[in-house]
Amino acid sequence: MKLIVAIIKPFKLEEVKEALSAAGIEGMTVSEVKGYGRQKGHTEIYRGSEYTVDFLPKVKIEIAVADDLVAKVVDLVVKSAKTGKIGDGKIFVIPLEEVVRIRTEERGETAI
Amino acid sequence: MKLIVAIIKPFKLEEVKEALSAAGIEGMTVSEVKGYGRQKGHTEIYRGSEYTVDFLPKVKIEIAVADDLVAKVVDLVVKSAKTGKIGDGKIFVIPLEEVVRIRTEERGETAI
Amino acid sequence: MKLIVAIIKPFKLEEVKEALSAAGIEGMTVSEVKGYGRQKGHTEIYRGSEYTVDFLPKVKIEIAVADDLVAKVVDLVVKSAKTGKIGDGKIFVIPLEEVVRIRTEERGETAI
Amino acid sequence: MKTLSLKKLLGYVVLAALPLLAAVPLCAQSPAAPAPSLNDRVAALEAYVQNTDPGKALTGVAGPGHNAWMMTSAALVLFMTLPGLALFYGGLVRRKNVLSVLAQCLGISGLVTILWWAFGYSMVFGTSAGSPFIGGSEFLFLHNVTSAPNTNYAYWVSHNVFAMYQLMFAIITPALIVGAIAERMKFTAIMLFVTIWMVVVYFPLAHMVWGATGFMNGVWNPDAAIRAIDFAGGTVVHMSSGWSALVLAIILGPRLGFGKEKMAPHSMVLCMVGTGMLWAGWYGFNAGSALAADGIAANAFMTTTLAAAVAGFTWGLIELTFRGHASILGFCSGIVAGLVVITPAAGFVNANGAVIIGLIAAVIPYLAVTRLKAIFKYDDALDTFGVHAVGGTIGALLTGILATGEVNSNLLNGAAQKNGLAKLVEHGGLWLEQLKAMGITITLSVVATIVIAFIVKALIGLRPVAEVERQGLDINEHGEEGYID
Amino acid sequence: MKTLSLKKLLGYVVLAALPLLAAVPLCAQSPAAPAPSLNDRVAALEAYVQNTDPGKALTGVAGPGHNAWMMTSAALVLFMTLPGLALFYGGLVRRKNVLSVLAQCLGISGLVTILWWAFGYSMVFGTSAGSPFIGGSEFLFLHNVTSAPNTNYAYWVSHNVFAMYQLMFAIITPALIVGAIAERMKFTAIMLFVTIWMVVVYFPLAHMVWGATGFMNGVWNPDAAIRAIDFAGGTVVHMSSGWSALVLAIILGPRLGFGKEKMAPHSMVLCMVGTGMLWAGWYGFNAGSALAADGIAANAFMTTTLAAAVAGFTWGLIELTFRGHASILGFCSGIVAGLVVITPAAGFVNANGAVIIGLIAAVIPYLAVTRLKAIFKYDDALDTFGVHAVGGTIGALLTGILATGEVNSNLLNGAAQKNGLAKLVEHGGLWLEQLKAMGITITLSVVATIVIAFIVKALIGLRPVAEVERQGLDINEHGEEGYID
Amino acid sequence: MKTLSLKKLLGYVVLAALPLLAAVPLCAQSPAAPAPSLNDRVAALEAYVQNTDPGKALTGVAGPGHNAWMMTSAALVLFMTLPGLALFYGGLVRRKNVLSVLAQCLGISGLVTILWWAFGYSMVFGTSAGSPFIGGSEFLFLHNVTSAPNTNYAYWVSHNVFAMYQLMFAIITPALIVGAIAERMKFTAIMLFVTIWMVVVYFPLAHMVWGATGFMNGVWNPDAAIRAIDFAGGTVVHMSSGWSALVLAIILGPRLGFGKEKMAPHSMVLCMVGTGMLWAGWYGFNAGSALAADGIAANAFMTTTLAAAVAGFTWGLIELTFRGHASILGFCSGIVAGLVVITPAAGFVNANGAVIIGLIAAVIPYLAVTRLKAIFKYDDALDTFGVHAVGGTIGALLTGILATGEVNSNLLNGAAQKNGLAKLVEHGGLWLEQLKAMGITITLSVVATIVIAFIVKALIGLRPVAEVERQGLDINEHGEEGYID
Ligand SMILES: Nc1ncnc2c1ncn2[C@@H]1O[C@H](COP(=O)(O)OP(=O)(O)O)[C@@H](O)[C@H]1O
Ligand SMILES: Nc1ncnc2c1ncn2[C@@H]1O[C@H](COP(=O)(O)OP(=O)(O)O)[C@@H](O)[C@H]1O
Ligand SMILES: Nc1ncnc2c1ncn2[C@@H]1O[C@H](COP(=O)(O)OP(=O)(O)O)[C@@H](O)[C@H]1O
Repeated sequence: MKLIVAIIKPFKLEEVKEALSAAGIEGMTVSEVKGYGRQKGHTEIYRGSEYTVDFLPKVKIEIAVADDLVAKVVDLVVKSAKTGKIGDGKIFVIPLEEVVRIRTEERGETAI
Repeated sequence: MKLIVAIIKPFKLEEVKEALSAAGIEGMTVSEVKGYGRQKGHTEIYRGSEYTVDFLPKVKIEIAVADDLVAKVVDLVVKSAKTGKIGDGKIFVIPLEEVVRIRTEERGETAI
Repeated sequence: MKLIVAIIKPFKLEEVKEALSAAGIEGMTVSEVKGYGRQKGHTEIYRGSEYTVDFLPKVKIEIAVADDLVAKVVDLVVKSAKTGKIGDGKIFVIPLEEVVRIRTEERGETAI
Repeated sequence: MKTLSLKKLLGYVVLAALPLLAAVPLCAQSPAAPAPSLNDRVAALEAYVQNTDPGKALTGVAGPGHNAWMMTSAALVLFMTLPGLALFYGGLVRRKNVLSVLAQCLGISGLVTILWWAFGYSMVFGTSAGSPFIGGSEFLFLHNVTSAPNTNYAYWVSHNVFAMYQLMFAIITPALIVGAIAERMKFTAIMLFVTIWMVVVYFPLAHMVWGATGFMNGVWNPDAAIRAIDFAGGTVVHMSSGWSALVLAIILGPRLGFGKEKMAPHSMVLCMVGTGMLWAGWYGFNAGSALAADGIAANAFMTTTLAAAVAGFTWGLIELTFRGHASILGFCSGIVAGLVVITPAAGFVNANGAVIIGLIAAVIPYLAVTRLKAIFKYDDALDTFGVHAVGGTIGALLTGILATGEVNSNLLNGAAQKNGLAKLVEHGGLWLEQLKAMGITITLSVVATIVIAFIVKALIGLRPVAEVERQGLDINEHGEEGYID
Repeated sequence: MKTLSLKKLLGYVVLAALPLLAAVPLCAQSPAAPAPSLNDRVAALEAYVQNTDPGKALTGVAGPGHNAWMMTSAALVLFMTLPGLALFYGGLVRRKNVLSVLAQCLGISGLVTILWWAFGYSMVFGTSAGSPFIGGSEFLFLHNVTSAPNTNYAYWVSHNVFAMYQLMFAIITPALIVGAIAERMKFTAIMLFVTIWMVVVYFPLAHMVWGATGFMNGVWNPDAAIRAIDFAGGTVVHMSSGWSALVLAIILGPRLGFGKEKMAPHSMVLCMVGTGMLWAGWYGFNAGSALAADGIAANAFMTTTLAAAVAGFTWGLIELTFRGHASILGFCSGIVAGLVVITPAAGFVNANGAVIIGLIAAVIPYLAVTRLKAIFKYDDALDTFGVHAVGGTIGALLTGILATGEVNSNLLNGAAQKNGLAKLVEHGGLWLEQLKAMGITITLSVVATIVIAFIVKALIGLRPVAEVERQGLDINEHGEEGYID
Repeated sequence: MKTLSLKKLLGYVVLAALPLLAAVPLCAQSPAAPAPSLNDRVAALEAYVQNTDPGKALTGVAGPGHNAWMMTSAALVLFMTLPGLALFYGGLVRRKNVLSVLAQCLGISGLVTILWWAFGYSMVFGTSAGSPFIGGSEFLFLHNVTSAPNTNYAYWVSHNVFAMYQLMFAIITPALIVGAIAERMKFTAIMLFVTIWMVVVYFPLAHMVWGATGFMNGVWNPDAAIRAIDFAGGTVVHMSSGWSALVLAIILGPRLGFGKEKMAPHSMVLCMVGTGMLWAGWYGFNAGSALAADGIAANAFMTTTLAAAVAGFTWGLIELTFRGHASILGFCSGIVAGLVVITPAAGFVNANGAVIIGLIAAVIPYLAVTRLKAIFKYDDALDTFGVHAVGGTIGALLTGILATGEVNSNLLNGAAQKNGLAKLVEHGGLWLEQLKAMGITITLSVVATIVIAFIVKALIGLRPVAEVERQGLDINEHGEEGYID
């Protein structure tokens, strides 16, 4: 199993979610993060003082999937999250040794 | 070493924390996340427009542990986080190649 | 490739960011977390009732790097995040099997 | 007894309802009186300045200065509830329940206004029943409530303004109860409880204390059985709500996780904003209770300021001394406590009396919310009992001790002469009358609340299911979230 | 016609500007009139109390009670916009756009004040043009606007206070439009739109309805062509802004992602705070529109309270019945709707009229914002049309049906006698005049808005680029974030 | 000199304290004067309307209209601090320090009230010392401060209302200082600093400017050595606090990480809410300073509105032009700056004067907070110096240039005649007197602040330890968090 971690633009969340559930991916965990990268931020000036905001709001999606689904999910995320503009984000694939569903104590792929 | 990532119901945090520290697990990192899964969300209606909130508030707990503790910690989390109702959440176990304690620069299990 | 996850004190973020970009690390993802560990929290008293706040605000930094950069990045983070006082935080190194840049669909190290 | 005369009244209501719903003639300004002498006309003008009986001229006309102040005061008292109290309480609950508190304040303000319009005002300030316990039916549906003054209560204030001003008191009183039962009672149950409570507790009590024929209206009723005084509502507003709140909180039981989980206020900022609004609004509450922009209002303005400030600062000092730091909640609690305790006394005590009241208002409620609650372990969520019941009770008593005719001649003349209040004020003993009034207030509030609570419980139940309470009342009871990031 | 006389006026302005910028003599208190008889002097004092013509004495002097109330009212109406309306709207937008709403309210208040000072006030309340559609030039740059009353409008209120009071109405009206076009219009475009809109729509309309020589000022203009009545601005304020808002929203098109993405209010707490401020402030708006602290103000105070409370509670009840829970937004929407609908009627209807208005004010706007919008799919972001246009329109009509001379003798005497309004009030038919006034208001608002919108679009464009709208207007248009954790 | 007479006074206090704590006789309404003629009685009534000396009748009675306005004004000025200023400043600090700002405002309001009650009011408005620098001892513990007017200051306002109104000024002045030293000073140190500062700086200065025997009270003191004018507190309130704030900020040193870390406001929404409250409240501050609801108040109401709106809009325009976007903070800063600069002038200048002041109030403070601060690198955290000191200083000077007897006859008659102010107003030269007053104000503020700051530093230290400042003052100094998710 793998944990697919995607960093995307906030307003793309709905699209990605729909793409995934359309493909039968019924679970994911989402959090708000700030991203630093090539995409330039903006400047805020409060009276005298000026601040460049180089941490931009992004959304992080974590999806645990069975190995055979990895390619498909990565693909779906790329397609639905892409705008082609800088700052679209990244996808990370991390090995997952075990998954447990707390409610049922099921383990492994059935727990996903 | 492993990184144990648990997604649980917010109001279960205290219980899980106590269960763990009771068992001598002295460290963890917690964050607020939104979960999408089998558990149904609720609907919010603002004047004309209706929104189904399918991302539910969850708490994510990350715990780095030595290999021999994994089973025990997973067990403790399951016991203390379980309500038996849908939406109890998941536990993910991820391989951890290195841990460093910034303050002392210790590495490996002693750093946990 | 590895995913380096660092938990640091919030006011150290700027320093760490600068140290990293100075060293040519151009990307990272940051989130606010609460940390539980050796560092003692404070007590809040609201009229009659007393609460000990043992979850302290921390910042989590995630940095995907090529294998050969791991040592250097860990080192930079330790140096720039360290105060020597309890609660400085931890660094976790996690294996990363794949990285995709959504915008270009590049994969692997070039996507970082 | 009360409930009896109530039943009778409800009779009238039903009968009166339909015909009265037809538009009722009001009169904006009554014509000038038949050719009074120049001397009478000047005397009437002087009466306006001095807030006394116009006599032969300018009858049926409101006086601009007094009307202006009473409209301002009424707006200020509404502002105390919306958004003042709503924010003060809303900030003290957990994030997941903030909207439920706002909804309760909003719902109550609408509900009580409708009751007030239909029969509440008449039950309190009418006199046709000639009863010390209940008003009358002459003002049902605000019939006869025009812009001409009702000289039973104020020589120079429009009757309709007076009625709206008093409405604002009727709104905030049940809203105060919300503090004790926050985060765990069903919205519909609260609405039903308040409806019955207003009819059984507030309306009769307000008539007894402020009605022209009121049972314990020492200042204005020459035939008052109990010669008690309550300037702006220590008994009617704070004791009644506070004691009822305690009882209801106990019947409800504590919040899930009470004592175990962290239940810290989700926004001390909102709480402080609410406090500021309450303080400013309280000038309408206390100085407005003079029902004129006269010297009594002026004195009440001063005493209100002093008591609030002294109590707030003292509470902070106590915390600083015994806990090492003064908290926002401490300052805010002290300010509100000071305002509560000065309420019954505002127009009857002088500056130094107010400072003394301020000191006591910090010490005793402080002990009530920190020690008392800890000992008895009831879940008075936002300390309505500790601040309002305890504060109102102290205030009623202190008023009996510190009241002086020198700041308010009404304590020595007119009705006070006839019913003997004057003597009590001059030669002591007023505190005893106050005790009687307090006893009646507590008894009525406690007994009635127990009965009503069980009626509501039987009819629709008091608490939401555990899962709803866990997730928060906002999304489940109101279908909204307080904040969306 | 309007635009023509406007051009002429703009002529004056340019000519008048420079010389006038030099300090203009004002007169704080005019000297007492030449030795009037004792009887005249007493009559003048009585006139102060009754808010009638001072006659031979005390001319050119403001009356303390009335001045006090009007200053309070003016402050209250400003408070409605800053921060009241700003919070009400600001809470309803998404977090990324909260500041843009505040900026629009702040910008409008400054802009409109400058227009008002330069020529707006003169265009509305001047009479030198002797036109039913436009005021005059005598008050350009507030020249001649002193502390002495302008008896065309108020016997006992300082002219400069009257001018500032009316300014607050001129500020909130365009600010209401912001609600419909929230989250998607450029700041500069809004400023330009409002500038033209004030000159073309508001100033002429306000003169027609409230100007001493106004085209449809039934109560005060003996020669009014249309004998319509509008106590506090149903047509001038709510219909004009509401209908213009709808048109502008349609021309702008919906927000990106409208109907697809979640666009829930980011803070119902702010929205509720704003509602409380609006309600309290509205007393200045409605009771203040009596331009005195008299019986008419008193009646307006009562009707405003009843309508707001009844509408708020009813809206909540409708939701509870048909959706299972009463929401904060429901209560707040109802309260605002009640206040909007009572606005044109406040000083003309009695208590029961107000209750009826409150009921209707909940039902119809509720349908407008839930059904109507769903059917026609226009993006009236914060329901300015559904609440203000629909509410103002119902209000204007209901005023024609429920107005009664018993609460306001001005409907039967003076100008109302001459122009025949009195007859209409007594024997019915007023509603027809109201319909005419409504027709003119809607036509002017709709037509003018279309033209102005396209002018602005041609000149500087209406909408920001998609990326800006996506990221939010706050950081891109104002360089700030609403909240920083 | 000042400190000397202060020591003497502190002497009185100690002596006076105990006996005085016993309830002090107040008099709500003095009996009508011995049978005055009908003519006298009418004259007295006219005096009420015109806010002049009642003469032979109605003496010792407050006038409803004036009392109503002054109670409203006092409530408004309190509202400026709680919650107005607290929110304005609270929104501008970082999230971790928001409560510390609120606590400072709350603590100051309590502390200053107690000082005011004990001896502050007497030090400022007493006359028994017959000194131009200090008041007297006749009002210690508000002894003799009854509901009868103190005709030294206002013919028709209750003395106790006047005392409370002035208290609100005494509260907000030190609260303004908080802005410059935000996020880095110990709560106890601030309390100690303020206590001494009030006694050494504010009380003497306020007496000099507003006391009946004041050194530079040009309008009311026939023997004023300096014929300066300050309508609502340009010198007393804004210059004194602003200059002291700068000095204290420099002595404290900058916040940890100043210039390096991001220190952006954590909530521009709170800041804007505070601004709206400040604007509305400022009407009590400025129009209230007429101490009557008369024509001078009316004029001040107008000038306050114009200056605030013009300055806010201009500041926004400057940003739009030179930075590409108008920010919320820009609009808010401009509005506050406009209100500050018009403060000393409000009752002395006309509409056009106010517009000119509004323009200058935007330009110069804008440069002060953007350029000046950047050049000298002092950490005036929330720009108390840039806005209040700079603004108050410009205002005092502009008042000397733009004041005109046409809007305020007090500049030409009475005391102004005797001490020669009238001549200065008519033939110029007033600005020179203003310069003198400004010099004294700045000198006193700067010198005293240096001394007091070092005393406090020596006694208890000024700053918290670095770790506390890093984590934020809220959890460490007040044991609470501003917001809990
Ligand atoms: N090396 C990295 N490690 C972790 N997150 C990264 C890394 N590089 C980029 N990111 C995340 O991806 C987001 C987009 O990256 P950016 O370089 O701005 O655009 P792009 O991915 O289109 O080149 C960043 O805001 C950040 O959140
Ligand atoms: N495949 C997944 N990847 C990541 N997180 C998941 C996944 N499936 C579920 N979750 C997380 O677990 C939470 C609970 O899952 P859910 O299906 O609702 O209930 P249950 O775990 O009881 O079946 C979800 O809210 C989500 O946060
Ligand atoms: N076992 C762990 N797993 C995950 N996070 C941890 C663990 N132990 C500590 N942390 C994180 O590191 C932070 C610092 O740890 P702490 O023990 O307080 O200080 P130190 O790292 O200096 O010993 C904690 O607040 C927590 O966020």
